[in-house]
Amino acid sequence: MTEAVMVPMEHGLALAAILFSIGLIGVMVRRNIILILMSIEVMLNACGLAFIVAGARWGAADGQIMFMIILTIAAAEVSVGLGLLLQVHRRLRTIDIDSASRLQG
Amino acid sequence: MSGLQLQALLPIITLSSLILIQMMFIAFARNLRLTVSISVIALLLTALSFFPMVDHLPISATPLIQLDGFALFYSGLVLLGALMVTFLSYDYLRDQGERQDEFFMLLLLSCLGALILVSSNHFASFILGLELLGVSLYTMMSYPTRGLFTLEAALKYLILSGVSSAFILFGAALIYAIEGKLGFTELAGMNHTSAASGQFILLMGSTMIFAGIMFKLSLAPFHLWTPDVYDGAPAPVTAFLATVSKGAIFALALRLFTTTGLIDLDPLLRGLSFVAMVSILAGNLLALLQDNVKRILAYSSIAHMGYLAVAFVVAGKAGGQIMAMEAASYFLFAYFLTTLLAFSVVTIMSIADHEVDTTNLGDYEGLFWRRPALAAVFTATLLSLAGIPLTAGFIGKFYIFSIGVAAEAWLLMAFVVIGSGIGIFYYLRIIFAMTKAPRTDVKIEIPTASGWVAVVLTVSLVLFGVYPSPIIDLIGELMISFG
Amino acid sequence: MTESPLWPLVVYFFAVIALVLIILGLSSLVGPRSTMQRATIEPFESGVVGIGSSQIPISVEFYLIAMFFVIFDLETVYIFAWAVAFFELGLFGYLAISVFILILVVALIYEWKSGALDWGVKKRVGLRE
Amino acid sequence: MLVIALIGVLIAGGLIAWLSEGWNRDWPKWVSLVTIFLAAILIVPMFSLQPLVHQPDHSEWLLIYDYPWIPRFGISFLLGLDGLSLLMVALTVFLGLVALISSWDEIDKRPGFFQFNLLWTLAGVVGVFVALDLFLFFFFWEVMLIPMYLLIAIWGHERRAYASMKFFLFTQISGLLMLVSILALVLFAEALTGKLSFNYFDLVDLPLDESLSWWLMLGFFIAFVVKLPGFPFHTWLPDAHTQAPTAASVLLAGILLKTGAYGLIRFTLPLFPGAANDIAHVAMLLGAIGVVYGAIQAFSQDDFKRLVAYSSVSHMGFVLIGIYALQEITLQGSVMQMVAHGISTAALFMIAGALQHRLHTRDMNKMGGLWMDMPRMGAIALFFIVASLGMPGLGNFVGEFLVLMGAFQVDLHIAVFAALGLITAAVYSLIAMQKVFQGTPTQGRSLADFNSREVSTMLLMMIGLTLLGIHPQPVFDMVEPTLRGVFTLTSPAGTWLGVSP
Repeated sequence: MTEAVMVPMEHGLALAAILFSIGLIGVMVRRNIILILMSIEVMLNACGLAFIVAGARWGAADGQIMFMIILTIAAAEVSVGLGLLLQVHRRLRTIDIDSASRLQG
Repeated sequence: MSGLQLQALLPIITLSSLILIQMMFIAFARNLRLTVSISVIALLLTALSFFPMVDHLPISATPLIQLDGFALFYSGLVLLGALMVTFLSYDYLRDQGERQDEFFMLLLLSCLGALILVSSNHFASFILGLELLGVSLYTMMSYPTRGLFTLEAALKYLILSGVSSAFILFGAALIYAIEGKLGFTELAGMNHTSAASGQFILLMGSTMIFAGIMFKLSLAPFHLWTPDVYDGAPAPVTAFLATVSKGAIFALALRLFTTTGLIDLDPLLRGLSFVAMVSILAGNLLALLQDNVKRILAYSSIAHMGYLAVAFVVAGKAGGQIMAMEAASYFLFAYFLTTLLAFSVVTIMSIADHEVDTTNLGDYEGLFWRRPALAAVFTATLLSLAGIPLTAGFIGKFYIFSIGVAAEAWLLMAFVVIGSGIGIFYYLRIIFAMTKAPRTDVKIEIPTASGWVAVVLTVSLVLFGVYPSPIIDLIGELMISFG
Repeated sequence: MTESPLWPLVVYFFAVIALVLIILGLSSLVGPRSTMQRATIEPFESGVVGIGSSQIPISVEFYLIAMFFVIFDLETVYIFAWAVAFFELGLFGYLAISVFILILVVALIYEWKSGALDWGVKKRVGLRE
Repeated sequence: MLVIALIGVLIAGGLIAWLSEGWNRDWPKWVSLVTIFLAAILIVPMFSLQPLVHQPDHSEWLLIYDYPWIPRFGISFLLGLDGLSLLMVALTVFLGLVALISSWDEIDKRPGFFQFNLLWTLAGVVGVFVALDLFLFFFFWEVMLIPMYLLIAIWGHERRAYASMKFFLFTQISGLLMLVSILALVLFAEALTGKLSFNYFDLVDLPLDESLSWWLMLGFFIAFVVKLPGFPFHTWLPDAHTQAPTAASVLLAGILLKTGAYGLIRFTLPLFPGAANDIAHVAMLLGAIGVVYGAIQAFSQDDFKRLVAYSSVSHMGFVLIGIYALQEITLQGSVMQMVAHGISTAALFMIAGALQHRLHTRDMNKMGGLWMDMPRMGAIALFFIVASLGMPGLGNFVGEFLVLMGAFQVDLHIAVFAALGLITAAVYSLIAMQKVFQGTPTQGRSLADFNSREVSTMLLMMIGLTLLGIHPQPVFDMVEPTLRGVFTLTSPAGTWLGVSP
């Protein structure tokens, strides 16, 4: 394909950055653990997007490979997170992170 | 894939296959003793599997793994830490009810992650190792059925380390976008790209990676999670987190920043020395306010990471690199011994208690009269943390001082001196608490495995504090074949 | 191609953060402070008083199944990637993927044995009552 | 091997004493008694050693051992013994004996661990007095603190937590400053000579840049003056002395303070002669202030131990003046003052400890008329009090006299100012004597007088002081070579006369 129809890389990266920041803010402001996990998912996928964009620029497969790795990581994170969540739910009957924070810093 | 490269992968292969075997044993013949002995065998075999390749270092097996003296040294540390933690957690979990076996499997898994991390030479292996380490680590944290705190600690750590991994990944993506490479060695000398935009994105990327790593090392602006997690997690897991996990990540950070020349980015270096100062100050000052031994240890570990960051800064300065690496390696070695010992004492104290670990300063009052040996060991540990002679910690502190003075980083040195001064205060508080009159005279049982761990660690702590030359020479030899 | 101007990225990045901060700040500033009353927290059912909780407890097994699904469909992702490049990878690739599958099989056996797959009966490892 | 054997004996003795507690609670003190006697036996042959004339570069030394320790940093296990070190080591062991005797019946909890700390403190101090490798010196410098800290923290009196913490913090932080200067010195020396070495002989009097050597010197100076203790940094001392158990006070006052003075003579002056000359006046002024300030403080104390503590601030002020007057007689005088003050203050602390042991108070207003109950103790106390106020014919007098005599030639005002200290000393000492032993005795009080064990120790010290007073020449001859070396380094113009009163 030719230069003309290509989206410049910066725009892709910018999109990824926006997604990333949204995820980050979600992690920071959300109180519900499930939503926090989802925001982390968003952040990780933003990274994946960034990798794919970058890979497209270099026309190399590395980007996609990293994306697969990221998918795996995200899956692992989230499944462990859900497991812990279930435990918390069993013990506290809530998934509000504040009520799950009794340790005083 | 040549035989040599296969040889380089041998430790990883050994460990993972033994993990599978252990898994099968757990599935079909669940028996705690058996599981633990398999873990020990696995760790020992892995350690052995390093020896064949000692003569032909450095080997780069696949672009992902780079085995050199540096990696070898830190792998040794990781295995040591994992072994000690295995013994500790055996005593800790033994009478915690059924089905504790998986814990040891997870321990091996995160040890595998750490091994990958210390020898990784590519962002892919970096991320994989990091996650393998992290995911199994917070599973370990939440594993024992001890109150709620463990769960909260695990959740906090999961969320924060998830975020920091995301940061690292995004940074890596940005760097990849500019450079088109992911291997550390190919990235070497990269920050000479022409375009200003490239420079900017590059700087942003490396800053994000930097931030992520600071998170994991709990350096000062990003240290908030540390005390909660240290306090909440069961003592052996805290020991693992404090030593193996941090050590591996530090090793990787050192390799990453030095080989890719990221360290030469001036803003990064300045940020780093800032981080070092803040961590030293914050760690020591906040520790003063605590009445909880685990939290004190948490803050003191923040301060120690600050001292390590000094080595980092010096590594960035011209010429100082090899010396700084040597210093960092010895300091980390001493830190491993000391921290493991400290947490083994905490573990021994906590075994009797089933709900939460015994970590209040009050519980340690009169230890000198109840269990003189244990108290003496703990005193040695604290003195080593404070960097007093006769202990390995002193030599580590001495190393930091010498590189700092050699690099003429006077401001940093001032912070180190002040920090150490404050540090003495709270370490002595614990020692003094132990010399008070005992509140109870409940007998403290010292289980065999942990007892032996404590003995071995104490002996080496004093030995390498008085006669450090063997380790120094070893490090010197290994560092030669770096990169 | 890299030479295309940089400012869009910068502007986007900071614009996003600024925007979100503004939205949050404004909403917290000018947003209505609802005084807490008995009816405040109830869902609005056009006057009808809601009965029961909207959160029906979902059986834990669903979560587990979801996790297993996530994990195993990732396996297929890898296998797919391998299958695409089957001929390039050749024997070594074949060995690699079979090791990969072997590991997952072992994991599956483990889960089976430790009762992660059986429905209802709570003799599972991970989840203690 | 003598010196190494000496340190080894003390360390081993400490461990044995600790272990022996397990079998019998009375063994530890016997063990450490035996240990100290062995140490004393090891010291005797040292007095007959001849200088190593066959080694030209250190000909004034009696013994030199050099073993590699951490070659990576050019650190070696370098021990050296010369007249000064020998004198100090002998004093250390002697006062160790005194400390042991003074605490003979006092310690009831964990006697083994107590003796362990006692002996290890001695070992650390001996190490400080003989170490010639700067790293090794710092090593011992820190090592001697920990057991002392434990002595105060575990067996101290009511405010021991505060006192021990203060003691440790002061000495530690100043020690860290010294470590930084040591490292800086070594690294700059490497830049000059191209040889990384902590060896004393490689570092003496290097042609360093003026301001640099000034800063490095400051690091050492502060560390040593804190220990001495010099005027602004003395605040740890009264608390530590007062709260410490008798044995620890004896060791603190008797020898730990001397390590500071020793460090000044052995390291600060020879390593940075130029800078030492620059700071000389300030140091002398600090010393004079210390003399007067300590005296005045002592004057206003009710606590007997605290009084003695402040009096030693005052007396060590003379040492500081003497060292920095940089005259041959003042150097001699301060060494003499170190020894004499060590003995007299140790004795006074022993008496204070005995009083507290019998009366369970240190408040002098609660005492009085004790001469009636305890004539022997009274007489002995009188002797040591007049000794410490500088009675002619006793060691302290010789020291202070020489110091002042030299100081007059250097700086009249400071010398006169310091001389005031002598008068105040007389006042507070006699007032203390009066408060404690004269006056009307409280009725119905039966107190055990000094028993033979204590009396014999006291007699030993009295003889020592008297000898120092009437025939000090042997001591002068002993330390003369060392001091001459220092003198020639610091004031190349001056001519060394030697002292013969």
